[in-house]
Amino acid sequence: MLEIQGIKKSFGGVEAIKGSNFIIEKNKITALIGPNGAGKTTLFDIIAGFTRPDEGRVLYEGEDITDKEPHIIANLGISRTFQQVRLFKNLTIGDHLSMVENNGDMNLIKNIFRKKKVKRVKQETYEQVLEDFGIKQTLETHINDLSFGQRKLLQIAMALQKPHKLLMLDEPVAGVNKVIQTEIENLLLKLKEKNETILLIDHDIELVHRLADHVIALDAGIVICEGAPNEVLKNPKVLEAYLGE
Amino acid sequence: MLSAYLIHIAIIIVIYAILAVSLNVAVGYTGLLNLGHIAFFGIGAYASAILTKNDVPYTLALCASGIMASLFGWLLAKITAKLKGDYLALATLGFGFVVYAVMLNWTKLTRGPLGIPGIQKPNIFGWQITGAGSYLIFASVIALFIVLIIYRIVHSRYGKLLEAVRDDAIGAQALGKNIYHLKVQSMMISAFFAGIAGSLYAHYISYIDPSTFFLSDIIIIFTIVIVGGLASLRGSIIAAIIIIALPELLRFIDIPSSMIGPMRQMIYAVILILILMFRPRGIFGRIDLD
Amino acid sequence: MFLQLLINGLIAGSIYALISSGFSIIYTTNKFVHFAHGSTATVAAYFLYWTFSGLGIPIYITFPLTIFVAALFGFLIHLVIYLPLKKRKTSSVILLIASIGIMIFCDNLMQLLFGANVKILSIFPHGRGIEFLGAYITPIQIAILIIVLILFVGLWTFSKYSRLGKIMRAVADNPELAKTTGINSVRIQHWSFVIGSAIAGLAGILIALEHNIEPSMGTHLMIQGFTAAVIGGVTSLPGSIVGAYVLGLVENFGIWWLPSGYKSAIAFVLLLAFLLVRPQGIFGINKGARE
Amino acid sequence: MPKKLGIMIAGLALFLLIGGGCSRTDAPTTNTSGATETPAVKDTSPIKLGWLGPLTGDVSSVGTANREGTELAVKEINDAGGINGRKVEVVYEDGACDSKTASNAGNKLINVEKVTAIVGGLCSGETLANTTVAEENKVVMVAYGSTAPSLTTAGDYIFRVVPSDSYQGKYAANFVYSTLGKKKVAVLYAKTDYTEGIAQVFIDEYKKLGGEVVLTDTFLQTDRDLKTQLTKVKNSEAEALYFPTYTEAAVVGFKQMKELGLSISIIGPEGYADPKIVAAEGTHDTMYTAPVSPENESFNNKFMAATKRTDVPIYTTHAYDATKILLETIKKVGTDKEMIKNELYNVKNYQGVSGEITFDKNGDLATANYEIMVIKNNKSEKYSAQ
Repeated sequence: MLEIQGIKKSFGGVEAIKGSNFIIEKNKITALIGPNGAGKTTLFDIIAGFTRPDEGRVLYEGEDITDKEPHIIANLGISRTFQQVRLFKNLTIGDHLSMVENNGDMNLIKNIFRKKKVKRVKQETYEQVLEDFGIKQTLETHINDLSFGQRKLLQIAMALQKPHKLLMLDEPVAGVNKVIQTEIENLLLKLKEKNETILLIDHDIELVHRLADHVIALDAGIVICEGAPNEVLKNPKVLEAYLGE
Repeated sequence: MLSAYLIHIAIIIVIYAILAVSLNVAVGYTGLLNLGHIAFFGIGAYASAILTKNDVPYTLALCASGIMASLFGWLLAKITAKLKGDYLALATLGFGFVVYAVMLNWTKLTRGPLGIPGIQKPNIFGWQITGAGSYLIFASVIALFIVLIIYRIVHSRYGKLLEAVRDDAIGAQALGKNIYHLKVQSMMISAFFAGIAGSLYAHYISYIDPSTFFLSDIIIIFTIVIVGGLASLRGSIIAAIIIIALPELLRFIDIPSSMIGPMRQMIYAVILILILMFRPRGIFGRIDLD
Repeated sequence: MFLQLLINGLIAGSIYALISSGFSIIYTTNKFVHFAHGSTATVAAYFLYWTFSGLGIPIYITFPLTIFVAALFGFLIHLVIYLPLKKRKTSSVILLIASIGIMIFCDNLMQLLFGANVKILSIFPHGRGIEFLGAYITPIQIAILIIVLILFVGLWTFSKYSRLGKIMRAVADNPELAKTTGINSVRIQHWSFVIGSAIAGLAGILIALEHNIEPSMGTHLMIQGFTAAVIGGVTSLPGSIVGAYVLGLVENFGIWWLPSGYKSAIAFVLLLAFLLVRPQGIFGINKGARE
Repeated sequence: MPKKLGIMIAGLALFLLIGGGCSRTDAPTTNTSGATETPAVKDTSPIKLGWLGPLTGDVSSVGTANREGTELAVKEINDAGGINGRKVEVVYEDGACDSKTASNAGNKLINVEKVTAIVGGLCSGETLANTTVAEENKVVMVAYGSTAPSLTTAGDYIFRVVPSDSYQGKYAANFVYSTLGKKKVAVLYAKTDYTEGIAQVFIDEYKKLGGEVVLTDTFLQTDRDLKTQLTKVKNSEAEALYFPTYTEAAVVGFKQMKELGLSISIIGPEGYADPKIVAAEGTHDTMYTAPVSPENESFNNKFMAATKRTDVPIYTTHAYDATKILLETIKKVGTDKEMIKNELYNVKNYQGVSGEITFDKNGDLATANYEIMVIKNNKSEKYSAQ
């Protein structure tokens, strides 16, 4: 599904990624683990097109998407979330959910002469989404009035709601309380059953253990070991890189 | 009687209301801090004046002034696409001055400082507009029409996208929205209506010269938008009434008239600073200028 | 003629440097565009005119007094208007708009108090310039060149070696970090306004001697001064002075070919070009001005 | 209809009402204010005149003095019992030498104050901004300083007591080419309505005479550093420089000419009569064209006595004359606007303080003779060909 070939990226002399190569299989959950500053989020940004790599290629379903604009990559079916939640602080939940679909909102002329704002049938589907994700808020509530946990849930809901083939989650459970954490885990488990292709970044070893089909351990962008979760998590090099013995 | 003078002030208010509402599309809804909006006003005025001078029918000149202004809007949006915050503000301010310098120096087209006198009154679909009263009706109808269009744009799905670009451009991109496309379109819409306002102004005053489209006017439009409140059309209209009418009272108090000019500007400055300090969201605003 | 153009360019550059250096000190420490900096020079010039021509106080008292008043003026603006705004975490754009408001207020206040016409300071007798290989330069212009050079060296050593200078650079690079190390960044920002405005006071005096005094002089020079700071690199003090000379020379050599009416347009085309191609300027470091 | 949109529609509709309500009456208000037509009933309400000129901005130093010129004229007439026993009242409005402010001010004079006639504007932009409003409401405007050629065909109700630039530019060109015998000249002018018009006329006439304009350059009225433009002049082989500009730029320009050691002869338009320029550094041997104006001295003393000024800025005499002519016309034909207009066209050889005034069919000065003044040690005196 997704192939990373020889990606290198340095910021002002500091080599964040020293050439990483790995493959993400379809219908599998792959977890990227590694200490802080291992280049995980930078890799995410490179795949999603927000950052240009110095060298290397990103192939998506065989097509080279390295130099494509972020919105083109997003429309190709790569749906991502951000480490710090990025939502639109003056808009409502309803706005966010309707924005996710390509409902012709980009066409200026059509929008001037469109009759109703949100069709009835859309209203139900969004309310259903809120139920599935356990966000007990109405569609009209503003983002500012949501708790941190609810924002995390909404961000994942939007990523899912968006027509996608690959889901990229950047530390989905970081900073949320236990209740929300278990909710998110159940969600991810449900996705696992539906054979969603997910690329996941997280520090929570148990979560990775329970969820991931395949784990890639990174240090400064280089893959130090790859394989099934229990193998990788016991590998001495990984422990050393993680715990810094 | 007094109403003739009130009509004159009302026409100026209507024109500045269109300017403020159109600026709000770029600043309030899309977060593009454009300090060069006055340039579009000037381009529209000059385009309409020059065209009608070469006996192009008025209705055509009116549309052409909007289109010319939005072409420059496209140009400004393209060259400042990568800039943010106060760098964008200052690049647009620079753009405003460059347009002013061209208006002043391209004497073959704009007659430079001599300005363009004797711009005739509009004649639209056979309705020859002469007096100030009928001009007020004409300007108000156009203003109503513009406000309606902008109202529909900003309250549609498309409008929500503009606001998404304002709140978090990167987040909008991640949802697959082409934010450059949106920014350019927003600037073009804003410039188009500013051009129309320019044409309305030129045909009302019947004489324009570069000095009318310079720094002091940038501040007035900005004061209106900020006092009215960002992302609030109602705010811009009502603030236009307050900000334009207020200093006119100065004319009736008998302070020496050499003091009126500077006093008027000082009032704008004081209102602007007080609003920024104590009510940055303005009267009806609901969002903060980040 | 080339020499005369070079001298014209250097003099113009020095005058812009007087404005851009003060502006750059304030910008690097406070991270917003203090557009009213030009008005500080205007207020200083009028204060000098009022004390010297009005009250007849001799110059060796009025010159330092004007610089002190300008520094106080800058300090008060920061205390009364900018600080409350900063406390509410407003964005730099709001501060920019507030500074434009202050600029409009000061220029019009001067026009109200002193009238709109040009005031001429006849402190030193104007004579024909001293001839120097076919080009002419007057004593005042030489004085301006020398003062700006001293200023350049002074600023450079100040920011590199003096304690306050180093702290200021630290606050400039990372205000939050500076706070954690116990530096009272508000006090430092006050100092930046005092020093920056003092230089504006000096600028007001010299410009009043060279170009006479009128209400809008600050605004016009501020536009050029800001362009110079952007070209040289707003985030670097010496850069802002070099940028001023680049602007002065390009303007004067530019209108050798272009009709001179475009002189101010040259400044803006340069401003636009640098903002787009290299917003951090010649010396500055890229401070996320872009996307 | 959502609530918010409703409010907006109501707000703008309000304007429609005002417009609609008043459009019926926007036909030009023919009835004059105050004064009833019937001479039988002795009407003592004051006659209202309007005055328009720059009281703020770059040219306000000249504007404020011109206003005092008008005040002096009105005081003299009121002291002499006013017009048929009616006192004259003048409403002064600031045009700031900028078309937007001037149009607001003119509109207030015509529509609110309902003035019978207007003395003004000074800058051409001020007058041009009000020509259409004045024509519509049949309000006579007598400009005392707008010399832009485009005013000639601005309308029947537009008069001026200053010659169009076309005369002055031609006169200056002839003087430089034939009297001074300079065959190569440079023209450096400020980008303003007054100076650009006169520079163009000078250039065309000078070329027609066979002279060579080696350099034409400009600067903004707000520029204070003309050194490089002057260096260009020095570098060209020009034997003389025609330098039309307003006071502020002139003062700095002359200082820099002295600094650059520019030694060729300098000629300028009547704007140089401004005492601020005459007293400026580096103006020695500078010549300028000035309309012939007899018995200046007596008016100057009268003016300086009345206003405690030490100088008589440019156009003050013209403002005085414009006011005097208007008031004398009203004395003859009363306050009917149409009759005032027609009567003004009959003004012949009026011996004004600013010179002899005869209006041609366009409301311009029919005759305009000039003389050359030269500044010697900061004093203006008549030029005599040594």
